Order: sequence, then structure tokens, then C-alpha cells
Amino acid sequence: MSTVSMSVDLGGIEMRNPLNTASGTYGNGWQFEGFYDVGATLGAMTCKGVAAEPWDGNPAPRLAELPGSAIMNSVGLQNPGVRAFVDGHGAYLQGVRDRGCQVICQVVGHSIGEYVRAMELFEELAPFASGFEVNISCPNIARGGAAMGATCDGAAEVMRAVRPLTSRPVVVKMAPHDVAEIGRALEAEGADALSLINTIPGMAIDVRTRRSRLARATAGVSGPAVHAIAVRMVWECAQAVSIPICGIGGVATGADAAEMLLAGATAVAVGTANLYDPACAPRIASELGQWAQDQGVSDINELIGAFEC
Amino acid sequence: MSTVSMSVDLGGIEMRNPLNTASGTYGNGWQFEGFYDVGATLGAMTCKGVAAEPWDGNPAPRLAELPGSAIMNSVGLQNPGVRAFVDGHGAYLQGVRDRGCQVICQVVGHSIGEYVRAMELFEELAPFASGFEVNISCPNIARGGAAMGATCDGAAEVMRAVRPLTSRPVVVKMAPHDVAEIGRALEAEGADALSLINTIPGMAIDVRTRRSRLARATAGVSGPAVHAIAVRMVWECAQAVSIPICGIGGVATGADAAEMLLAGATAVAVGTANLYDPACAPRIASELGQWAQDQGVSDINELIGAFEC
Amino acid sequence: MRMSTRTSLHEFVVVSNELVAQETYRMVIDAPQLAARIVPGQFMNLSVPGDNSHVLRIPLSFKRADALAGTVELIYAVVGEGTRRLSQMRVGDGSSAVGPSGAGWWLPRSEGRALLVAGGVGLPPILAAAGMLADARVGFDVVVGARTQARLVYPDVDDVMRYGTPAAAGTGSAESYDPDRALVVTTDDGSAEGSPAAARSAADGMADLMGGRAYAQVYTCGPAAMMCGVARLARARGIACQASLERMMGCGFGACSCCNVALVRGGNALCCQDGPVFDAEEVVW
Amino acid sequence: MRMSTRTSLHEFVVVSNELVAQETYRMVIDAPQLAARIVPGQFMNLSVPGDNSHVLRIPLSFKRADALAGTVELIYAVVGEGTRRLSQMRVGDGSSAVGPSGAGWWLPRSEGRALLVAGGVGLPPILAAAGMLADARVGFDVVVGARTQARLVYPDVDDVMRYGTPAAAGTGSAESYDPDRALVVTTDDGSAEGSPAAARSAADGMADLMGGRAYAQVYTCGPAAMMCGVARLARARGIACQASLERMMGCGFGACSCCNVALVRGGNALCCQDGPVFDAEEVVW
Ligand SMILES: Cc1cc2nc3c(=O)[nH]c(=O)nc-3n(C[C@H](O)[C@H](O)[C@H](O)COP(=O)(O)OP(=O)(O)OC[C@H]3O[C@@H](n4cnc5c(N)ncnc54)[C@H](O)[C@@H]3O)c2cc1C
Ligand SMILES: Cc1cc2nc3c(=O)[nH]c(=O)nc-3n(C[C@H](O)[C@H](O)[C@H](O)COP(=O)(O)OP(=O)(O)OC[C@H]3O[C@@H](n4cnc5c(N)ncnc54)[C@H](O)[C@@H]3O)c2cc1C
Ligand SMILES: Cc1cc2nc3c(=O)[nH]c(=O)nc-3n(C[C@H](O)[C@H](O)[C@H](O)COP(=O)(O)O)c2cc1C
Ligand SMILES: Cc1cc2nc3c(=O)[nH]c(=O)nc-3n(C[C@H](O)[C@H](O)[C@H](O)COP(=O)(O)O)c2cc1C
Ligand code: FES
Ligand code: FES
Repeated sequence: MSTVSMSVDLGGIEMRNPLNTASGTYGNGWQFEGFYDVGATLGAMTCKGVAAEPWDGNPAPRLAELPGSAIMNSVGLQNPGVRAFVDGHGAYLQGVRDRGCQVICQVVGHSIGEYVRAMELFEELAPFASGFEVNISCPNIARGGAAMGATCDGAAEVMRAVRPLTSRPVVVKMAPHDVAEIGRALEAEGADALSLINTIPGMAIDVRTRRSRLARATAGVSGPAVHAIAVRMVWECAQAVSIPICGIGGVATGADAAEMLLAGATAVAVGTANLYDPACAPRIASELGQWAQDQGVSDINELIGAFEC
Repeated sequence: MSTVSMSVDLGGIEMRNPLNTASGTYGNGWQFEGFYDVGATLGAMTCKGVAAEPWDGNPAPRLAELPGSAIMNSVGLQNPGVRAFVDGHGAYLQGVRDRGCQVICQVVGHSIGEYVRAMELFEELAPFASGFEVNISCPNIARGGAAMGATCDGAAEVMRAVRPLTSRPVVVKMAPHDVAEIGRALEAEGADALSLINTIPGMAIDVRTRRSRLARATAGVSGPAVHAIAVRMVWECAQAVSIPICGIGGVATGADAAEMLLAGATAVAVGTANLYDPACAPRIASELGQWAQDQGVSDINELIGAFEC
Repeated sequence: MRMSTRTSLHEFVVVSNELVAQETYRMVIDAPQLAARIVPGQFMNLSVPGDNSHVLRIPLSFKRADALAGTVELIYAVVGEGTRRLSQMRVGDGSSAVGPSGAGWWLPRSEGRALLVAGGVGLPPILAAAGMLADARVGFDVVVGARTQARLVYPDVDDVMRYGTPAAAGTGSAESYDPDRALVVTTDDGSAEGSPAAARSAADGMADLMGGRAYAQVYTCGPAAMMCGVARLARARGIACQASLERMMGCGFGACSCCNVALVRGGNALCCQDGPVFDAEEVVW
Repeated sequence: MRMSTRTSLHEFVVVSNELVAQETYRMVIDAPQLAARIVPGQFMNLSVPGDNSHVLRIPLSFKRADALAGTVELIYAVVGEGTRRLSQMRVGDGSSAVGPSGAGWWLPRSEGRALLVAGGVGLPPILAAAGMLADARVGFDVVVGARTQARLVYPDVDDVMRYGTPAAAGTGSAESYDPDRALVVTTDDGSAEGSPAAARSAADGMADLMGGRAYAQVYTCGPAAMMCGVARLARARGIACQASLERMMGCGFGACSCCNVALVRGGNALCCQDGPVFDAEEVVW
């Protein structure tokens, strides 16, 4: 057992340890109860993106495996809408929170109006949410998502619209693009924290059929292959803003998580690794604690941004 | 043997087949003569970036291996300057060209003035060059390189300065960033072709020492892990411009090369794979020919941009 | 939210792993908890140690789970890198399986015979269904299709005739509950009959049987095109049809939404969580 | 441009691969063309089949190449994933080696004894140098350092005393050309002497020998810090020193410029092409 104090503050979301989960790779938490006690293990968990009304998501196939420890997905935010989400998972999520794990609900929309409507519904119906993550970075939908978060103005506009609707912490999920500039714009609009990166758009073509291996032409790359790129972006963003960052991208080991912290992340979310190694989160948490101890610190916060260059 | 006509035209560089090599991963060609007959095998080869005067490059270590079939380098364009390059390799390169392989010389600089000076020297001293590749995308130097190619204006400025200095074809090597917009700007300034992508900036931190695993804080990621991202960028760029593209990024098999062609590339350059599989180029060339044949075309040009979506 | 039968992680050890038909292997794994809990039509998601460049697990149905012995029997085809490495696992090698996953077959909801239609490596879950039906004393007939004779997985194909018989239970000579069980074997190239003229699809075999007998329920697993044909035939006769679908799977336990199955009533189900077995009427083919 | 001795690709087969000291293996490979061409101090770059998530090859020096038998003998430490998988290769397994690579040791440019200083797995190229010196009838003494006794690679350490003797050549009882050869073994923790008080570095051992004898040339290979100390000692006495350096290598044959060695006269050499053996005076330590 690590004797290091592991708790961190992700923009008002008080986490018992820096470990979070990446939206869309963690179901709504209960899928992992067979692997470990979610509420007792994580600092926070982030639910799948949910919109005001149900979304069907994209057609199949939504997934391809790539060489280089990577996958590509084009799920496109299939979700049942806020009401059904709360009805189906609210009680479980309240239980998770009661056990000490913060619950972050992710808000998605195709337009400013839809983001607003989803946030209003969440604010009203989801007392179990410790905070919200606004996803302006999904590369797999035609409107909203990455299309709105691609510029400082677009990102700021979403933030201006949703920020007044809740007093709970608002994290913004960013695309792997111009993270310093857009991060600053979001900070200026009152974001409490930033999380990055979302998947990197890629293409995988079946050269026999000349068609995409997925139903859409492009899809999002994730997994260990994107880790070094994600660490660099977290570092760039951390240089630019003073709000906390949740580092995401290819984290599969305690050392990967430690890199994120050193680069300036306050919390770290595990994504793709949850899929192929569903019991990885407790292992990563304990490896991270061991590393902090080996570094001779008494508080993990001493290691945030402690990269020396 | 493929009966398909394999020759392509990369903006005036007539290649007997679409296979090129990526600058910086191919020495100056002669290093591969022990593996295969360079002049008889490739459509073109691209030399290491060379400046007007010698550059030392970055300190060691310049290389780290990453999980996910990727490497990271920060060579920083170590080169002997145009004169020594021509003296040392000109005769060999003329021989390569005589054997039917086009020779592309890469031009680098820290400033507009340095690009101009290097291009002038090349134009004067390198009759063996079939064309030039202007590198505005090296992520591993403090001035010039990616710093100049990061915006449409910066890219256009370099191009305006060097374009008048030669009547031979000029290819521009682009960074993995805003490739549609910057590609259009370069086309407008008279680029004959574009090549992309250069490495993607990343970071690898040794979590024990809290320092970079390389001498610099960031370095460029390459190899199979970046392939899907590179294909997407080639496709985005091909939609935006009408000059030909050389597709680069994680190509290690004929199928990888075929994806680049389908996405809109006229030629394909092999990079990192040359390092760990030095005999890969002839294999990739023949796999590509076989694929074209299996696709039932008589001319490989029919497959360029033939992705169906 | 299904929290009752939780999917979890099981370390397993390879008991045997043998070539049983062209590019097709039978593997028995020792995984007692999994063997005790998995039910016919469910699947598991195996990792194969070695090549870290492929991270996703391999979803496999199973033929039979022996709760007493603690073993599960799988049949799989080598189609790519993952299954190729799986085929190289040796007796005693260990790895992990995520399971039991998804929802399995259900018994016919009305009285009458069942018709089982397997194509290729759709065979294991069909054999599991046969075992389930035999346990429930439901009569059934079987169609097994394959591309070529070399790909037919003997002796399993013949064995299915003995499911639920005293011979299978090892109790001597008493009568089967289902003495008229029929087995039809088809091959895409006719090689099972030794003649290209005998080339028939599993759906052809199914049509033949349906001509002679009434069925209350069809169970099918195989290539999508085959299952689509089977579902259409069943529908034309008004027979209920369960189909075990395949999708590329990210997780195999409902965490990633990568494995969608479009539904006739609109929206998508998840193959790994709501399936892999679906009512053929409910899915968009 | 060095085009004379071309680096090329060699398929090899493992002849033996055994643990010879703590985390240290001796591997003999069958690769006739490579064995015929590689010279002491050069290296090769091995690929290990299996895990495609690590793509780079493993650069290894060699101890001895037997052109007649067509074999090359390597000694390597398991330090990471690549060398771990290398240690799992079995007799008969095959893979490929890129080589011969780089420039090897040169004979002393002036008359006199040579002093060889090896640290850890710097041993193989030092043994190769010893073989080269014995062939040339140059007298030499040897210092072998290791972290602990468990990491000393016997019998190679003792064997070096027989290089160039009739015993080594199998020709009976005639005299060695170099009867006074000295061998000093040091361990960082004194375990070779069985006492922490005996803890000494290879440089300490070297200093002792230099106290008693004059040398014309030092050859060294080992951890960078050790070689730096060795080079400094040699320099202080005005003795020429060759050092075999290590760098992370992308290609190993001059294609990528990843393996730079900073030079005293300014600029960078490439370890894989201009080295790995350098004149210690010329490089920035
Ligand atoms: C619920 C379920 C149960 C299955 N049961 C069995 C079984 O009992 N026996 C058996 O042989 N196979 C079964 N499969 C298919 C098996 O999972 C795939 O053949 C296997 O994952 C291929 O892995 P690979 O690495 O060898 O191939 P890859 O190199 O990854 O792919 C080779 C080909 O197989 C396809 N493929 C890959 N993964 C899947 C997948 N998850 N589902 C469908 N197609 C895929 C690819 O699109 C590609 O065309 C099942 C699949 C599912 C979803
Ligand atoms: C010219 C040359 C000759 C060598 N000869 C021998 C030899 O005869 N016997 C022997 O045991 N080792 C030798 N080495 C070192 C050997 O190449 C590395 O130990 C090996 O590549 C590590 O691979 P890995 O995948 O096991 O370790 P990794 O997991 O890749 O790395 C483990 C550690 O080893 C270091 N390392 C990795 N690659 C290299 C490298 N190319 N050079 C130096 N350090 C590295 C890493 O920085 C890291 O600290 C030699 C290296 C060079 C450059
Ligand atoms: C299957 C899948 C579904 C995802 N769905 C979402 C989502 O709903 N909302 C979101 O913000 N990010 C989503 N992501 C992105 C991840 O949250 C994460 O940002 C990304 O995968 C990079 O992290 P990783 O490499 O650890 O997976 C999804 C990723 C995957 C692989
Ligand atoms: C070691 C190394 C050195 C490189 N040097 C250069 C260079 O001098 N000029 C350049 O334009 N690109 C350089 N690159 C980038 C490659 O040309 C190529 O664009 C990139 O590596 C992506 O392709 P790959 O994934 O096939 O390697 C270098 C790449 C590597 C790995
Ligand atoms: S495979 Fe992940 S939800 Fe079905
Ligand atoms: S390792 Fe590539 S040049 Fe030396």
C-alpha cells in the first residue's frame, strides 16, 4: 500500500485518486462490477456521452483493429437520451458515488440548442452527477462534436451556452487539435477543467473492396499507439492554461498514467485499455501509487507537471 | 510479375512505379545497396534533408521506441551542407538516376534566406536531382521546419521564395496539421506536388527521472502506429488540391501503400519500415503490383483516389 | 441493466488444442468458474498472449461446458492473426477469458420440433443449442453446411445425432426421446457428396426438411448471408427463428457500443450484451 | 561513403541459446555469410519474431565468428522486452540479422602491449578484440568488471587467458606467445572476492595494471560511465584508447542518423556507421 496522499482536485471534482475512465469505453460503470468494485476503486468515472433525446449512433461496422496496438471506432454516440439514461443507471451511479467514486456525466449535442437542452435535463434529473463533461470533440458525428470544438470560437460558444446552466464543475472534452489555443478559450469561458485527447481521426481502407473497413469513411484512432501524441498535447495544453487537465490517450499502465501527470495532468482517464483488459483500472491505480512512493513524495500533487526539461 | 502499367507522374517527376522513400529514413540510398539494387527497384528515392551549410542536428539520445509499433526521433536534420552532400553522394545518386530511379533532393532551412541559399546551391550543384522536396515540417528544429509550415502564410512564404529558383519539380513535405488548407496555399504558390505526413510530435517521459527519454522534450512519432492517421490526412488533402500527393506514414506492406493510393496519393514513400526491415521496398513494390493486378486494372493510375465512400 | 449474471475475468489453461478440419481447431480450456456459469449461446472473449500489436480479444462461442470437469470446449477457424496465434497455444499454456458474455438461446416458446442450421464455424453454438434441447427433451433436426467437405468438423457433425440418447449419456440401450432426428449435410461445392452437382447451401437443406416436417423454432448460426436466407425461409413459413450474430467487438461486455445490431423497431441493440442471440424478426438483416 | 563492406540481410537459425550468468545468455547462430564477413568490433542487428508492437531490431556485438562452421557467438543481457524475447528463442528457431555493421577495432598503431577493459555485457567485443590481438601476436592483459559475481560470464572470463595459446589452438604443449598475460576481475560489490571490502571498479583494476606495465593501446567496452573513466585514465598516461560505444539505434547501417556521437572537433559521427569503435580522444564523453 502506498502511503502517499493520492487525492486530487479536478476543477472542483474531488477525486480520491487520479484515476478516471474515458467516456464511451466504460459503459456506465456497472459493466465493470464483475471485474472489480468500481465505487471503491476509481477516483472518478465518466459515463458515455448522452444527448437530450436518444441517438441511434452510426451503422455497423463501427470498429476496426489496426496494427500498432490501436483500434478505430465510429460509434457516433449511440445513447438513450438523458431521461432513459437516468432511469436506467441513476440508482447504480448514486451507489457508485456513495462508495466514494465521483460520477461525471457526459453531455453531447448536435447544436448549441441540443447541448443546452441536455445540460438542463441533466441538471434537473441527475443529482448523482458530481460534475459534467461537455464533449465538443466526437469525430464520428456529422454535426456537433468535433465540428463545433474545432475552433476557439466554436468551442467558446458551446461553453458560453452551457456554463450558466449548472453550478457543478464543468469539464470540457477536447479534440487532438490546437489544444493550447482552444484550451485558453475554454478557460476564459469558465471551464473548470479540460480533458484530452479524444480519438484522432483516421482511415482504414479495405484495399480489396476499396471501401472503408468501417461504415463511415473516417473514424477515431485510440489505444497505446496514440499515447505519446496525447502526452505531448496534454503538456502543450498544460503550459497554456491554469485549470486542471484530465490526461487521456493510450493509458494502459501506471507508467503511462505517470507520464500524463508529469506532463501536467491532474487526473488520468483510461480508455481503450478497459476494453481489452477490463480489470486494468485497479492495477493502474496501484502502479501509480507505487510510482509516487518510489518518487519519494508524500502527496501525488507534487508530481503534477513535474516533468523536467 | 504484374502486367499492370505502374508508372506515375508525381508533379513532373516520372516514376516507373509509385514507390518512393521518406526523407531521413533512407540515408542517401547507398546504405541500401546491400539489400537490393536501389536504382533498379524504386520509382524514386528521397535523400536526407540538406541545408546550405552543415548542421549538427540534436544531441543524443535522438531515438526512443514506443509501444504500438512506433518510434520517436529528434534527429534535427543533421546534414553536411549542400556542397559536401553533392561531393560525397552526387556520383552515386547520378548512377541511381541512370538506372531509372528518380532522385529527389530535400531542401531545409532555418529561415527564408537559408531555404533560398540551399535551393540555389542545389540548383547549381546537383544536376542529378530529378526534383526537390522542400521540408517545411520538421518538428525537431527550433527555427524553420514545422514552425514555418504551421500556417498557410508561413508555408506560402517559403514556397514563394524557392519556387522561382528552379524549373525542376518542387514537392513540399507537409506536417500532419491542417493539410487541406495548407495544401491549397502551397498549390496556389506553384508547388508541383505535396508529400505528407512528416512525423507527429509526441512526448515520451522516463517516469523515474521525470525527463524526456530523448534529448529534447518533444520528438516525432512515426511507424505503423501513425498509418491510419496519415491515410486520413492524405485523403483530406487530396480532396482539397489537384496536384499529386506522395503518401507517407507507417507504410510497411503493399496493402498499406494501396490504401494511400486509394485515398488519393499518386506515389507512396516508405519511412520507418526501411529501418527495421531494410529489404522491404522491393517486397512492397511487388505486393503493390500484385494488388493492382488483382483489382483488374491495366494502369495503376486508375486506382489513385479510387476509394469508394 | 443486467447485473445478475456478471461477466468477469477467468484465467484458463489449455487442455487440448487440435486441428479437426481444414483451418479449424478444437480447443478445450480449463476454466472452472466459466464452465459452471456459461449457458448455451453465450460466448467468451479470449486474449492470446504474445503479439502486443493486436490488442483486442477474440470472441468465441462454445460447444459444450462441463461444469464437473471445469472445462469448456471451443471450435474455431483460423481466419487472421489472432486465431492463428490461438492455434499455436500449447497444452498447459495459460491466458485469460472474459465471460460469460451476452444472452444465449432460449427454448422454443411453443410446442413442436426445432430445426438447427449451422454454417461453417457457426457450428459450436448450434451444438450447444442441440445439447440444451436434448436436456429439455425437445425434438430437433439439424442442417450443417460448410464451404467444402474438408471444412466439416467431424465427428461433431455426426455426434449431434446422439445428443440426448442413452448412448450419449452412457446408460446403455434404452430408446432415444427423439428417434426420428434428421441430419442434413451440405457443402457449397458438393464435395460432401463427392460431386459438384450436389452443391447445396444450408438453406437448401433446410428447405428440404421443412418440406417434410413442421417446426416450432429455428436456431441458426453461420455467415451473415446464410443466416439471412435461413431467417427469410423461417419467416415465410411463420416459424420463430433465433439467430446468433457476429460483430467486430471492442469489449464484449457492453462497455463500448461498437457491436451494434440495427433493430426493425428502430435504434440499435448491442450484439455482445443484448445478443449474440436475437430473434431474427427483430433485427435488420 | 563506405560501400566496400556492405551491410546486408542474413537469415539465421539458432544453434544454441543458454543462460550463462545472471540474466545473461550465450547464443550461437548459424549464419554463414555473416560469419565469413564480420570482423571484431563490428556488430549486427537482430530481429526477434513475435511481438510486432516492438519493431526495432536489437544491436549486438559478437564474441567470435567461425567462418568454417558458419556460426557467430553472441553474449547478451536481458534488459527489456526485446532481449527477453531473444532469450526465449529455441534451438532451430530462425530470424534475420542485418550486418556486418559499422567499423571494428584496429590493431595498436604503435608497438607494445594492449590493455583490454570490459564491463558487464561489454565483454563480447572485448573477447573479439582479444582474439584479434592473439591472431596478430600482440601481448595483452585483461580487466573484466561486473556488477556482481553472479553476472560474470564464466568460462569466457578465464578463457581469455588461453587466447593465442597452443591449448586454445588444440596443438598440444608449445609455449604461449604471451606467457605473462594478466587477468583482473572486479565487481562493484566485491562479490567476486567474497567481501564488500573488495568492491572495485574496472577502472580501479586498470589503474593497478597500469602501475606495473606499459601499454600502447587500451580497448574498452562497457557502461558509458565506466568507459569514460577508462578513457580518462588512458589519456592521463598518454595511452591510445579505443572504445566501443552504444547508442539507441534506428537502423544500424547509416540510414537514419539516430545514433549520433558528438565529436571533440565539432559535429556528430554516427555510432552505427563510423563506429561503434571510436578513438576515445575524438568523442565527447
Ligand atoms: C459472439 C461471437 C462468437 C463467435 N464464435 C466463434 C466461434 O465459435 N468459432 C469461430 O471460429 N469464430 C467465432 N467468431 C468469430 C471470431 O471471433 C473471429 O473469427 C476472430 O475474432 C477473428 O480474429 P483474428 O484476429 O484471427 O482475425 P482478424 O485478422 O482480426 O480478422 C480476420 C477476419 O475476421 C473478421 N473478424 C474479426 N473479428 C471478428 C469478430 N469479432 N466477429 C466477426 N468477424 C470478425 C474480420 O473482419 C476479418 O475479415 C465469433 C464471433 C463473435 C462476435
Ligand atoms: C553496437 C551495439 C552493440 C551492443 N552489443 C551488445 C552485446 O553484445 N550484448 C548485450 O547484452 N547488449 C549489447 N548492446 C545493447 C543492446 O542492444 C540493448 O541492451 C538491447 O537493444 C535492449 O533491447 P530491449 O528491447 O531488451 O530493451 P528495451 O526495452 O528496448 O530497453 C531497455 C533498456 O536498454 C536500453 N537500450 C535499448 N536499446 C539500446 C541500444 N541499442 N543501445 C543501448 N541501450 C539500449 C534502453 O534505453 C533501456 O534503458 C549493444 C548495443 C549497441 C548499440
Ligand atoms: C469505442 C469508443 C467509444 C468512445 N466514445 C466516446 C464518447 O462517447 N465520448 C467521448 O468524449 N469520447 C469517446 N471516446 C474517446 C475516449 O473517451 C478517449 O478520449 C480516446 O479513446 C483516447 O483514449 P484511449 O486511447 O485511452 O482510448 C470513445 C473511444 C472509444 C474507443
Ligand atoms: C529517423 C527519422 C528521420 C527523419 N528525417 C526526416 C528528414 O530529414 N526530412 C523529412 O522531411 N522527414 C524526415 N523524417 C520523417 C519521414 O520522412 C516520414 O515523413 C515520417 O517518418 C512518417 O513516415 P513513416 O511512418 O513511414 O516513417 C524522418 C523520420 C525518421 C523516423
Ligand atoms: S463489444 Fe463493446 S459494447 Fe459490445
Ligand atoms: S542507427 Fe540509423 S544511422 Fe545509426
